[in-house]
Amino acid sequence: MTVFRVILLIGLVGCAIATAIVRKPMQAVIIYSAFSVVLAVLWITLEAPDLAMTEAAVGAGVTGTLLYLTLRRLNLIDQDEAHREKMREEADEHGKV
Amino acid sequence: MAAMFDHLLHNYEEAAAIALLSIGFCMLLFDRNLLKKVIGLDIMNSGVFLLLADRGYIAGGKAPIMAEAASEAVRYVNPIPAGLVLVGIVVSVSMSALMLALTVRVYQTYRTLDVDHLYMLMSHRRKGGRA
Amino acid sequence: MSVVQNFPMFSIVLGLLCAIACFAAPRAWGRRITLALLLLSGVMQGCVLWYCYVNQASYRYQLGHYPAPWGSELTAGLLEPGMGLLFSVVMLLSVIGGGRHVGHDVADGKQHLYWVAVDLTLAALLAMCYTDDIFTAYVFIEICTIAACALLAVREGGRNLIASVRYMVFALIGSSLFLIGVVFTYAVTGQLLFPQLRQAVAALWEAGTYRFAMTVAIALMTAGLAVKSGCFPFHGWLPDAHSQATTASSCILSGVIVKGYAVLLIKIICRGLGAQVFMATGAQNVLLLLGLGGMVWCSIDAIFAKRLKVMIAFSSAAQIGYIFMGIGMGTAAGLTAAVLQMVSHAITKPMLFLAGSQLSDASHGRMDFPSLRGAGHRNVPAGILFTVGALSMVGVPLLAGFVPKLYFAREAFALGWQRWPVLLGLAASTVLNVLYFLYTAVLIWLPQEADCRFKPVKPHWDEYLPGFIFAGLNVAMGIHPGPLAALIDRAVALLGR
Amino acid sequence: MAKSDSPFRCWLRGELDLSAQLQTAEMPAPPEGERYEPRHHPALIRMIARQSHRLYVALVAVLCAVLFTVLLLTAANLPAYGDGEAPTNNEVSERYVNQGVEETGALNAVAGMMLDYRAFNTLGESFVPFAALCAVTVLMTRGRRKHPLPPEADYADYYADPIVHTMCKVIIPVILVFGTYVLVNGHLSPGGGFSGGAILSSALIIYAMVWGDQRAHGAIREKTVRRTMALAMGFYVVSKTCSFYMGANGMPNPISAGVPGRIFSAGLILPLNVAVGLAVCCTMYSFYMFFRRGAL
Repeated sequence: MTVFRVILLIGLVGCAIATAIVRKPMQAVIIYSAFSVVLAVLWITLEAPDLAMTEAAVGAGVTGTLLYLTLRRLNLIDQDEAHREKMREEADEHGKV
Repeated sequence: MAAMFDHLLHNYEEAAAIALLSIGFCMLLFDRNLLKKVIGLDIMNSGVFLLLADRGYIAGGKAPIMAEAASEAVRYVNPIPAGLVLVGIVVSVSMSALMLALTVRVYQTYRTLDVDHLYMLMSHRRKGGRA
Repeated sequence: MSVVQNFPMFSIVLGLLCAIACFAAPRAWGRRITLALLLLSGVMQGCVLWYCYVNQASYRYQLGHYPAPWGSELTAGLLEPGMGLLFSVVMLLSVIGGGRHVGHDVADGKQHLYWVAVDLTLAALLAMCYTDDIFTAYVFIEICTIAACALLAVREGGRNLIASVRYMVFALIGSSLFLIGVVFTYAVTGQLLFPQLRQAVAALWEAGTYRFAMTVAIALMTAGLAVKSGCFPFHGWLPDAHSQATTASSCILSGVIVKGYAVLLIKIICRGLGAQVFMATGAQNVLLLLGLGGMVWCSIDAIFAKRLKVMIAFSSAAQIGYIFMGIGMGTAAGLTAAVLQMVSHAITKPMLFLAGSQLSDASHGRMDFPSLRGAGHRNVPAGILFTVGALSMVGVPLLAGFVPKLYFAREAFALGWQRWPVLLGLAASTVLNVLYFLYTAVLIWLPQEADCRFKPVKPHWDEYLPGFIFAGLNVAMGIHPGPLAALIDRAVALLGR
Repeated sequence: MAKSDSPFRCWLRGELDLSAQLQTAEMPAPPEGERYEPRHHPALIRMIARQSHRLYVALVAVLCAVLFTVLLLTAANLPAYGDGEAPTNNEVSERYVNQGVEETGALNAVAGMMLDYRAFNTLGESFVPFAALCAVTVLMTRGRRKHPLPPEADYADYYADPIVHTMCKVIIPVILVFGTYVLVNGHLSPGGGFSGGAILSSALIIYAMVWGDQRAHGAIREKTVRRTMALAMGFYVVSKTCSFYMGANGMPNPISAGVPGRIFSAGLILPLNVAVGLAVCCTMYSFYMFFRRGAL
C-alpha cells in the first residue's frame, strides 16, 4: 500500500511540475485534469471516499470543463509561445489605438 | 538534523503536499499567464487539502461509513479532516470559476493573458491620454 | 434564554436569506430589500449590544443541538455586536449615499446582483465577527472575498478589471496562507473552536511540544489576515481596488471589509490562541513594525498620488497601519486604541469617498487635482464634508481622527523599546497626513478661475444626508470620546475571558 | 519659483502662497490614474522606481524559498503520519465516530458531521458557489454590447455524429440515475449533496454539449434554474435556522433520527442533501452556460 501511495504521490508532483513547465495552455489543462484524477485515487487510499467522489466530479469534471471552455472562448486551443508573441504585438497595436 | 530528516521521510505525504503547495504558489505568483495562474491556484489548494486529509488518516483505519453490523475491532479514520476538505474543494472550485471568468473578461478587453504585459499596456495607455 | 440572544444568528441568516431574495425577486426590489436588511441588522446588533452591556457579560450561543467541541458556536460580548452595529450602519449610509452612482455605474441587468453582493458581504462580516470556530471563519472569509470582488468588478471600464485581478490574486494568497495556518493548528491541537483551542494551545505551549509548528501556524494565520486587510508590504492591491470601484463599493471596501479581517485577527489572538502565547511567539513585534512601515510608506505614496480617489485609498492603507500597530503593541490599551482607530476610520473614510465623488461630479467626473481646484465652491455641502473628513484624518482635536492618535500616544509611553518608534511613526505619519489632506482641503476652496469650464451643481440635499450623519458622528466622537473608549475597554477585557 | 514645480514641493519649501502658484501654473491635466512615474522625483528615486519591480520579484522569490523551507520543517515537526494517538484523534472525532449513528442517524460519519454537528460551517460553504455564481454573472454579462461568440460552426457538431448522439442518449439517463443515487444516499454511503449535484450537472452539461446550447437553453429555462436555486437555498437556510434556534433554546429535536440504514432516516440530512445537490447542480450548469455562451 505504501508503495502504491508513493507512486501516486510521485505522479501527483510530476503532474504539477509538468503543468508548470508546458508551453501550450491546452496541455496544461489536460495535465491538470490528470492531476485531479490521480488525486481522486489518492483520496481513496486515504480512506476518504466522499472526497474521492467530489474530487472526481468537481476537480476533474467541472473545473476541467471550465478551463477547456475558457480556452475555447479565447481561441487558444492549439497555440503556443510563438503565437502568443504575435498576439502580444497585436495587443500593442490595440493599445495604441 | 538527521532525526528531522527521518521524520520528514516518515511524513512523506506531508512533504509531497508541501511540494504541491510550493509549485502551485510559485505558479500563482510568478507565472505570467493568467490561465496558468488559475491552474496554479488549484494545485496549491490541492496541496493544502492533501496536508489536511493526511492529518485524519490512521494507519489500518477504515473509511468512517458505519457498516450495519460493525464489530468492535474496526478502527475508523477521523472524519473531521474529510469534512473540512470537502468544504475546501467546493470553495476552491468556486474560486477558480471566478478567476476564469475574470480571465475571459481580461482577454476580451485587452487581447492578452500576460500579466506583466497587461500592466505595461495600462501604463502605456495612461501616458497616451485618457483611457 | 432571552430572545435578544438569538439576534446574532438571526442577523447572519437574514443576510443570507436576503441575498437569495435579491437573487430571485423582481429586480427592482433588490435595493429595498438590502436597505431593510441593513436597517434591521443595525437594530438587532444594537439590541445585542445593549443586552450585553446591561449584563456586563459575554455569552456563547450554541448552534444546533450539540455542545461546544462538537457543534458550532457563536460568541457575543461587547466587541462583536459593537463592530456589527458599526458595519451595518456604515454600510447603510454608504449604500444610501452612493445609491445614485450605483444606478449610473452598474448596468441595469446587474443591479440586483450588486445588492446580492452587498447582502452577502454583510452576512459574511457579521459571521466573521461572531463566530467562535476557526474553520467557519475561513469559509466566511472566502464568501467575503468573492462578494468584495463582485462589488469591485461590477463597474465597467477603466482599470477596473486589472484591479480585480490583482485583488483576487492577493486575496487568494491571503486565504491560502490562513488555511495552511488553520491546518497546522488543527494538526497539533485537534480543536477548531476558540475556547477549546485556547486551552489546547496553552497546554501545548506549557508542555513545549510542537512549539515550532504552533509558531509557524500563528505566523501564517496572522500573515494571511494581514494580506487580506492590506497591511503594509502586501498593500499593493489596495489603492487600485479601492479607487476603481463605484462609490458605494469604495466606501464598503475601505470602510468596512478591511476591518472585518482585523476584527477576526483580534478575536483569534485573544480568544483562539490566548494573548500570552501570541506574545511569546514575538509576532506582535513584527505587526508593530509592519504597521509603522505602512503608516509612513503609504502616506508618502498618497502624497504622490495624482487622483483624489487614489489618494484617499492610499490614506486607507496608511490608516490600516495604525490598526496593526495597535494590535502589535501587545497591551489591552493598545488593542483599545486599535479598535478606536477602526471606529474612527470607518466613520471618516466613507464620508471622504462620498464627498470626493460628489466633488468630482462637480468637475465633470474628473479626479485629477487641477480639475478639482475650487470644487468646493461648485458643490458647497460636499466641500464642507470633505474638509471635515480631511481634518479628522489629519488628527485635528475635536474630531474623531484625533482620538485614536491620542490613545496610541498615551499608550506608547507605557511601552519598552517600542516607545520611540511608535511616537516617531505617529509624528511622521501625522505630518505627512497634513501635507496631503490639508493640501487637498485647501485646494478645493481656492477661488476658481474666471474662465472655469465647470458649472456649479445644484446640491440635492438628501444625497448629503449620509455624509452629514457621518460628520455628526465624527464630531460627537471627537468631542466626547470617553464613553466610547470605556465601552471598548470593557469589550477588550471581555474578549479575553 | 519654477513653473514646473508641483504645488506639493512649494508646500514643502513653506511657500504658502498656493493660490498664486496654481493660478499661474496652468498644469496640464495629468491623465487619469497616473502615479507610477512621478515626474519630479530626484534621479535616485527614479532609478529605484525603475529597478523596484525586479527587486520586488527577487525579494518575493527569496521570501517564497524561506516560506517553503519553514513549511517543510513544520511538516517534519507535525505528529507522525497515520498515528492513531495524534492530537487530532481526540474526544471530538471519537464522538463523531462512536455516537454519530445514534445521534444523527447517519451511517456516513462525514455527512453526519457536516450536516448535523457542524452545520453552520456547511451552511456557509453552500453559499460560496452561490456567491461565485453571482460574481461570474456580473463578469460574464458585462458590457451593454454583446461580445461576439465564435460562430456555432466552430464547435464540433456532435449532434450529427451518430455514435456520440446515440451513446449520449444511453449515458445521460444513467448519469442522472447515478447522480440521484449518490444524492439521496448521502447519509448511508459516500457522496452527498456536493458530489451528487456535480454528477447531475455533468449530465446536463453533456446534454448541452451534444444537443447544442440553443436547445439546452430552450429545455432548461433560465427562470427555472434561478427559481430552483433560490428555493433549494431558501429551504436550506430556513430549515437550518429552525434547527439552530431549537438547539440553542433547549427545545428537543422534533425530527427523530429514524432507523439508521433506512433511506428515510437521519432527520434533516436527507432533505438538506437534496437541497444542496439541486443548488450545486444549478450552479455548475450555470457556470457552464456562462462560459459557453455568455448567458444562462
